[in-house]
Amino acid sequence: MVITPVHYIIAPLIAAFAIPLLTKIHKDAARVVPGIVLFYNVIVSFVLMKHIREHGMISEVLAGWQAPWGINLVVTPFTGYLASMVSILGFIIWLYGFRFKRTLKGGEIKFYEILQMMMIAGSIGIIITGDIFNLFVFIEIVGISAFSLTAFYRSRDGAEAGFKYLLIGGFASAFLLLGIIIIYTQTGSLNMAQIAERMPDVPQQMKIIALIFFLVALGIEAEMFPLNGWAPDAYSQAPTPTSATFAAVVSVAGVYALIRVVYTMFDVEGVNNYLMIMGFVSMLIAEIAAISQKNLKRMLAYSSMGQIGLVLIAFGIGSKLAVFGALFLMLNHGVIKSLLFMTGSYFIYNTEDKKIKSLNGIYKKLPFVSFLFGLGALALIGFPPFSGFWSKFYILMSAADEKYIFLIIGILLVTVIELTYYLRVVGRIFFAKEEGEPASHKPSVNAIIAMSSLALFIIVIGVYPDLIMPHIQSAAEALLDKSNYIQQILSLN
Amino acid sequence: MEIIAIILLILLVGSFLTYFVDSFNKKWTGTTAFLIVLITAGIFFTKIKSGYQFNFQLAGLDLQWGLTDYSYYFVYIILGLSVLALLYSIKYMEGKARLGYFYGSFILTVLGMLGVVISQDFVSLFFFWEIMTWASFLLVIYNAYYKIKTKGIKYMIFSAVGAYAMFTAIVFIHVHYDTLLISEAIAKGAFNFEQYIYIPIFLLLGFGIKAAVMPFHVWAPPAYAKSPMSFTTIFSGAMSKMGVFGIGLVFTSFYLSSNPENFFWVRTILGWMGGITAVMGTIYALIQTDAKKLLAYSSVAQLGYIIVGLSTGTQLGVMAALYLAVIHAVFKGALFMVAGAVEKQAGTTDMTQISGLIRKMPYTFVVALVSIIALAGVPPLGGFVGKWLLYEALITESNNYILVVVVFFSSTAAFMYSYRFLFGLFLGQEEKETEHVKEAPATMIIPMIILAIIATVAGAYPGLIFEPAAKAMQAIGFQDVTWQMSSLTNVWGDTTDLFLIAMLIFAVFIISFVFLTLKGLKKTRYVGTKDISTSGELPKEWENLTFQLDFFKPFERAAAPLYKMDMNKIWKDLGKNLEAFFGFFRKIYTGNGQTYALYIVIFLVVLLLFRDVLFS
Amino acid sequence: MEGIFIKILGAFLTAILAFVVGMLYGGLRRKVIARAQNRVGPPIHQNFLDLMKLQAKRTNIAHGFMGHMAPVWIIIAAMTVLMFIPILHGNLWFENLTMKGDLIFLLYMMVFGSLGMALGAGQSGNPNSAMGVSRGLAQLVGFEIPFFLALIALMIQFNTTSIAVLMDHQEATGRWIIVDNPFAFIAALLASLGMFRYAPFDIVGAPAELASGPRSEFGGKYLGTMMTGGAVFAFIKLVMYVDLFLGGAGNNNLEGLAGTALGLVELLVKTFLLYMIPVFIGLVTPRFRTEQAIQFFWKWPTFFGILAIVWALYKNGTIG
Amino acid sequence: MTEFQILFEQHKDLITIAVYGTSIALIVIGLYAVLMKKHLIKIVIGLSIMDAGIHLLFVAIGYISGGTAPIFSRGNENAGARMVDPVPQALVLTAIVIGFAITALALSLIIRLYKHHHTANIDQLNSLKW
Repeated sequence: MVITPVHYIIAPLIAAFAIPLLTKIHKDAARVVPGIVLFYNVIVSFVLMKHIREHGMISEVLAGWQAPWGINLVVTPFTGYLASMVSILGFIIWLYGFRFKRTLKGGEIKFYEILQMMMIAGSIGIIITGDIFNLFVFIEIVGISAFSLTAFYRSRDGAEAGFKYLLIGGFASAFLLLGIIIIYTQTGSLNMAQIAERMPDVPQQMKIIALIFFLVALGIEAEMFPLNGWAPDAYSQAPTPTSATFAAVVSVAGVYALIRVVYTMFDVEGVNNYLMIMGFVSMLIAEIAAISQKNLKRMLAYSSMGQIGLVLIAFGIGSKLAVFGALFLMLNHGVIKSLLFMTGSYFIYNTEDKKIKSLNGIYKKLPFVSFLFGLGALALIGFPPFSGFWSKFYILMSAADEKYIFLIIGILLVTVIELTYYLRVVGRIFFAKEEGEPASHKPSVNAIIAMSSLALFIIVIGVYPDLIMPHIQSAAEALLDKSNYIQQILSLN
Repeated sequence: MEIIAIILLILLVGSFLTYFVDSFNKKWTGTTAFLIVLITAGIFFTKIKSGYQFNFQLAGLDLQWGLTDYSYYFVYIILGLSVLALLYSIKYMEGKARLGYFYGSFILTVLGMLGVVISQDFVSLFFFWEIMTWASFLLVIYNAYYKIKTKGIKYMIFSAVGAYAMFTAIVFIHVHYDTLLISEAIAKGAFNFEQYIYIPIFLLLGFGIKAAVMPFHVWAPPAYAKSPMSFTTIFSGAMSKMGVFGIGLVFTSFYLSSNPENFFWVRTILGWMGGITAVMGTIYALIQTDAKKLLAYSSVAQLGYIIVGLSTGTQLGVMAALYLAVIHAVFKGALFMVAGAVEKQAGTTDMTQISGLIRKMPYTFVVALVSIIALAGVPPLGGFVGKWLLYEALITESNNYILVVVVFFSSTAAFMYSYRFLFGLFLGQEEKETEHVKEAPATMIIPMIILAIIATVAGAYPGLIFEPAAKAMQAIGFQDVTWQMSSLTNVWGDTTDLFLIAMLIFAVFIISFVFLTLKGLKKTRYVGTKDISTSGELPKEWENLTFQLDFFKPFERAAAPLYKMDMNKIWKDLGKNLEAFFGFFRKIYTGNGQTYALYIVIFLVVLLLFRDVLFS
Repeated sequence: MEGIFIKILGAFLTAILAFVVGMLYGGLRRKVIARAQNRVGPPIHQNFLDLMKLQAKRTNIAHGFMGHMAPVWIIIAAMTVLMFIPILHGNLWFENLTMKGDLIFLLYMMVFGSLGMALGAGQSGNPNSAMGVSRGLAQLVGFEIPFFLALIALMIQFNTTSIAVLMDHQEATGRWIIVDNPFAFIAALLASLGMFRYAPFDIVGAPAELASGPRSEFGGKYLGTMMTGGAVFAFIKLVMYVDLFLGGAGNNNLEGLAGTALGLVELLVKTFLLYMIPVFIGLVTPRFRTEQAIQFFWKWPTFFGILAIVWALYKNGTIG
Repeated sequence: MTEFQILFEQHKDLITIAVYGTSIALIVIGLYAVLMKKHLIKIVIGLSIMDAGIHLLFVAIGYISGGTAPIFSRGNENAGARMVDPVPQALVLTAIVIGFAITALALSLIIRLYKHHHTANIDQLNSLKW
């Protein structure tokens, strides 16, 4: 069987429908099948990445219609890189959550697993689709799964967070649709490559208005200030693997969509500055809000928003080095923030409330988990020898190349804020006097494997970044080479 | 594999190894750490000679590691002191919790420091600098149970600001001079204040914060005092010297590559910052009641001298700074070990609670005495040499007459806290509370004694330190550095013959010791410290004979204006205000979904209204 | 060989001279004070008698090792400083090690003794001693500042840090430094008041208040040794001032013993006159509290010290 | 031509304006409801109205006056020129389905919220903030 990009989407869809049936056969099917599917996605990623390294990019056409008319899935080094990252992280998150809440009833766990899988599949769909309307559809798939998962726990304020998310998400879909309408009226196409090709002929005002709708709609997905009011609530109320997925998968897809639209479809001046400024503002506000959080997951959520802000800054700078740094940071942030959510989840699990102040001395109870959390915190701040260092390094380096001195100073000052609250938590975990009884919930084996593999990645890449850098490099090149993208898609097949 | 990479790998693996040894057997953790660093030091000093270089590529960057005489000079401090501190640490840390954590971070810190000095490109420098910073942060908060929020974090925030300032400078060196190699940057004049002035300023900020220079010194005293003493030995002795290392590099290259007369203000500002640091450190040291805090402030003051020395940019001044760097590491290392020994044996270093330990801890006292004499700069011990060089450099070469008085004031006032330290811990009334105190174990005494011996020998033969220091200076661009084995000469030709002085003092000491002390010792009997005369009246049982509180109150009163300017409070207020400000901004997230929706619409409208401004 | 012999003999001569003169000056001071207070007063050689009495006493109890060491530190400091101070200019017998150490060394060496004694005093556990030390150290910080300023003024005016070279200079020009830089002299003189610890700066050992301050717990031989040390130090300080500001002594053209004798007479006259200044000031002034003393030294003497530096720079041609 | 078509041809501009105006009015009404109404159900209704407006707009844009249904059939191969653009209709169908799903989800969340908080006023649902 030849593996093609559509397997990314077909496999989870089939599985999603099959799981309710399979649970009738064996009650653990709901847990295992998503794992198999996600692992299959990992395999797909590797095969496709190998293929595009050898033969160049893939553009798969669905239902036999040719590129501009039909729906197509595109795997360039750029989208391939992101899709691989998302599927690998998705698999690891599944592994972590494999024995997640064994106390849950079978029906609930079934929905959880299906929604989780659909969210990851939808994110991959966002990344690999070459069609702007399919982008919309996939965003909605991710959205609906995400809303439901946010409200997954009846006992928490999940419904409230879910409703807010849904409300904001509704705006996002409305504006996205408006943007699509405008683009469609002006270019008569929904294919991104063709839109990009025809974009120069579009009247300037129309172009800008369409762009603004896209920026707002996708900015919501990419957690850009001031459109990110939903994010802290959703992150903090969702089940932890879902929070990790939000950080590692959904936000990546959101940023991808924004960047794809801005970089490939439009050719408007000033949008880079917009990204840079809004990225910086997002980062600043998010970190400022994070510093006095009392709830661990909420703090991590704000931190995620801050990191996404940094990614947007880097995309705003727009040089090759900056894009490289941004892609590297997206990877790092996915990995590290997943690790932090995973470890943080065990803290929360053992403290009954999600408050930071009840983490005092939890090191005694959960030494390994605490160790990993500390490692993740240091890595996220950007300390060497962890992977986070390199991404921040390249982003700042690229900012320096463009001589944005105040931007650099600003980013670094914000990093100081970030460092303050992370290290306060680390200090609490390791050094404050412990309270309460010994741990009742030790991490399970699968969770340890998942977390350790992330930690290992952080250290190995931190010490020897060359392992991953060529891939990111080619991804960055692929993103920036717009004409090649257009030409390839329109001429392929 | 390159030998230097192997060394760093040994330390890295050793760090984890120690961590895991701890989970098997707590007794061996300290020994393992000690052996690892000892082996590293052994390999380093035998296999790597100055001039060694190793080029490689990582992450698309050309990196270079290597050793010049200058960096080798600092390696002596780092590895030498680390080995001694770890030997000391074995017993000092015995019985404490989280040993694996402690030693693991300790070795990582050593790795970081070693990395900093072997880095010959800025990326590695920053890389290791950060490792050093966070590893030491973990050690700083090791003891700070309830004060994490204020004490430990303060260190980290300052360090991070410093490191990031440095980083900013580095990226701009890359942009403006298209190089990441330190040597190339120097050759291209990157450290000059002429062209891109923010580069050297940011670099100096980064290094200066690590060296606890004036307005940024507030992190140092609590950090030094709160860390475990075996680590503070390294922290104050070696790690603060990393700042000196950097400032020396930046400054000398700046002075030597340009006409110093044009940059009078640069040297003046830096010199005065060092001078004020020295004064502030000293006057705050002498009002402390905790011996550790006293030493911590004293470290700040001593680093001020070093900065003053570097700021002169003259041969004698830089020599003074380099010499002081070593001798400060030696005597302050010993003193922190003394404080640690007292803490370990007596349970506290609060001088209002313990006193009169001299008869219980005689060896520790001797070490303390020798180190304090060296610290006070009284001949014939090593400290005097540093003071001499510094004054002579300021008077004869740098013509900075008021600054020299400031430095002198600081160093005279240092007599006060020197005495306070000895008196507070070892002299004075023998209280009941300290009756159980015993001498520290041998593995703690030995490293202290080694350091005390070095401090003593350096007094008579400072040439032993001058030799590598001179080489180091030549490595950073000074030409024909002259030095003598045991005498000091300034540019006016005035000499001080240290060997002669030491011999004279030694001879007089022997004679008077034999004829006075030995006799006295034989013929007298010891009576307790309660048996004293108070103007003819015998003190009553209940009478308080301990004088430890407000020891220098008269001086405090006299120097009251100096105590008014409290940097600590200024920074604290700044922090508080910032957090309040942040708290205000946080309110943007009102929690009401409708408000968020409103934000979106408003944002959309604003974008639509200003679309012509934003996009084109 | 002969050189070494002369050196050793010279060292002994110096020591004896310093001892005798210092003790006699101490006696003189007592006499002068007594006369001023309309008493007969002790004989001038009273200090020798006191010393003999003390040396004859047997010490029975001790307060620990540092107590035993205290006189040793004082002797070390006194002997060392003495060896590095030129007594008579250009005289082989009194040359000692004068070319081998400079002013900064002397400055630091001079506090060696007091610090050592302070340690001994500290171990006794007597709060009065500790209080005396605390005051003494604080006062030290006070008067060292103007003194150091004066020294710097001399150093930069004559481009040397060596006391011997300064003497050479005064002989060569025939002009005393008091003329060349009067402000330095004033600053140093005011500082010397604190250095001698006579009134108004005698709070360190304030007899009625602190017993005798740091010395409270010493007696017998040790106290005697300390007295000797104190006397020698008084002589040292006087000689140093004479060397620095008053042209030193022994700048005559006579050869051999006559020259030495004349030089010694000159030295005695100059030091005596100088010594009478703090003594007389002490006669007519009450006692400063420590902080008052410190503030005093940081005001006018420091002002004169700075003036001295400005003057030196002006004379030197660096400014003006 | 039917009577209706004739009528349509006569008032083409009017009808175009009416359609576009209706769609924009729907969007604005929806926005108003979402932003100003406090009741959760009303907000969801507003969201639906806004969606409906957008869908209407989309369909209206794709419409060619007097066009035929976008179906190729035998003997009518050249119909492409007079066809209504099929893409917006297809898209709107999808979007309606999605909107339906979202509305359903929203309503179920509202039920949950009401059970939990005993209120449907959005101002009182801010236990998660800052």
